[in-house]
Amino acid sequence: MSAFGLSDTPLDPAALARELASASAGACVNFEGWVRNHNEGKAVLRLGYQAYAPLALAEGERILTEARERFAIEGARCVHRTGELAIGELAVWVGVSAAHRDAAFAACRYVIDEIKRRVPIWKNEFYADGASGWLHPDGTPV
Amino acid sequence: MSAFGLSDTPLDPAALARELASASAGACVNFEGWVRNHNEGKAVLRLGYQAYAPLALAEGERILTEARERFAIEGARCVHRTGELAIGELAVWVGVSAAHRDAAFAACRYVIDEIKRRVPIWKNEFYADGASGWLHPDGTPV
Amino acid sequence: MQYRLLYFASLRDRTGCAAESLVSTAADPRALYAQVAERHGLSLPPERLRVAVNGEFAGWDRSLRDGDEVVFLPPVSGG
Amino acid sequence: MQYRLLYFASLRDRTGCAAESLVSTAADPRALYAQVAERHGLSLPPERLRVAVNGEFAGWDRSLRDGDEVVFLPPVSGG
Repeated sequence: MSAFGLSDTPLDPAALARELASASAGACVNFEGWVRNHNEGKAVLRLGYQAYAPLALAEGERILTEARERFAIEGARCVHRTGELAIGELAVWVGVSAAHRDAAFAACRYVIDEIKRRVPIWKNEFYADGASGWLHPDGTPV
Repeated sequence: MSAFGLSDTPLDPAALARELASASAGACVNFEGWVRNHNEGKAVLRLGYQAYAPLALAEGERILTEARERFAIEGARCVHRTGELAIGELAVWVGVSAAHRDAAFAACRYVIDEIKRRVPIWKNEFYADGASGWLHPDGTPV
Repeated sequence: MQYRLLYFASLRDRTGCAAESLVSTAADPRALYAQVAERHGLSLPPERLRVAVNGEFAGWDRSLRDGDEVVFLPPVSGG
Repeated sequence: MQYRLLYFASLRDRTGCAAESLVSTAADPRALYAQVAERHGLSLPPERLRVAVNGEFAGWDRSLRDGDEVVFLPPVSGG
């Protein structure tokens, strides 16, 4: 099974977490990215995500492989939403299981940081004032 | 509602996470401590947790209050199991929501570290060789 | 004075009870633990324990009052 | 040579299309982007973009072959 996935339908964190279950793991750290109703001082109504799917899947898989190589973890998974999302919806889920919590926290943080930095997915924010904008991570429009 | 709880019945992470839902939060980090089938090289069959409940509840609540004071978070919750647990069962759940992930990761880590350090809860491991032992965090028996 | 003592984890195993009432002349937890350790053959030195009185952490020199609930807490291991 | 170009995010908005086929003499992504930027009036400089060829990241000097799928990637913003 692929460790990284894209989904154009809502994510089910409980089902995703169950796939990490392991008798030898003592720690599981999950990161959930939720659609926030504000950004940089502007009211946000909803989000849209586009992905260049073949490359996003390959790069996401590479990141999860790196996490398994760098940290003493057992399992690592990530799924990212595409399409239109409402406020409060789950946009990205990362889960890492490990024997000990140090590795689980470090690997989970590594995965979400690298996903945001490297995977070809773009966020379009729709604002309360009618404007919208594709966001660069540094806040500048692109 | 109390932010810290003890439970002698199985925890439901999905229900616990829903209580953190917030339109202004963009990040949620969860830590789950699972019963591991080994410790310090010994095969573990099951665990038992005892708690000094009144003080555990007070100290757990203090830790979650500290987390809200020290980090820019929105919500923080923790529930710890008591009683007998099987391998793979969820022993402790920590959830933190925040506008941004830095604070969510840092606060979640703070909470589980302080819970393990300060809250009067004791773990008894039952080993495959028939022995059992109350554990000190440094691995020495107590 | 009469104290209510609760035992947890290895102290509960060693004393064989979860709670007991004890009449004692000990005026602080330090003196009380010395008596209890001798009575039950406890081997954990006080340096490895914490003290709670009436549900809150307390110092070893805290003045005890009649009816206090005193707990000697082994090193914790939750999580 | 003929290339298949895909556009995402602000580049898709600006070009008005998700994909197009383009006949071009450009031999590498650098030359191809210069042509595409002029054709569609794109303002993002190449320094802010990455390149992918046939579904993998590639350099701006990569030699292109007939039929290659070329994508100019705006700064990503997932998560």
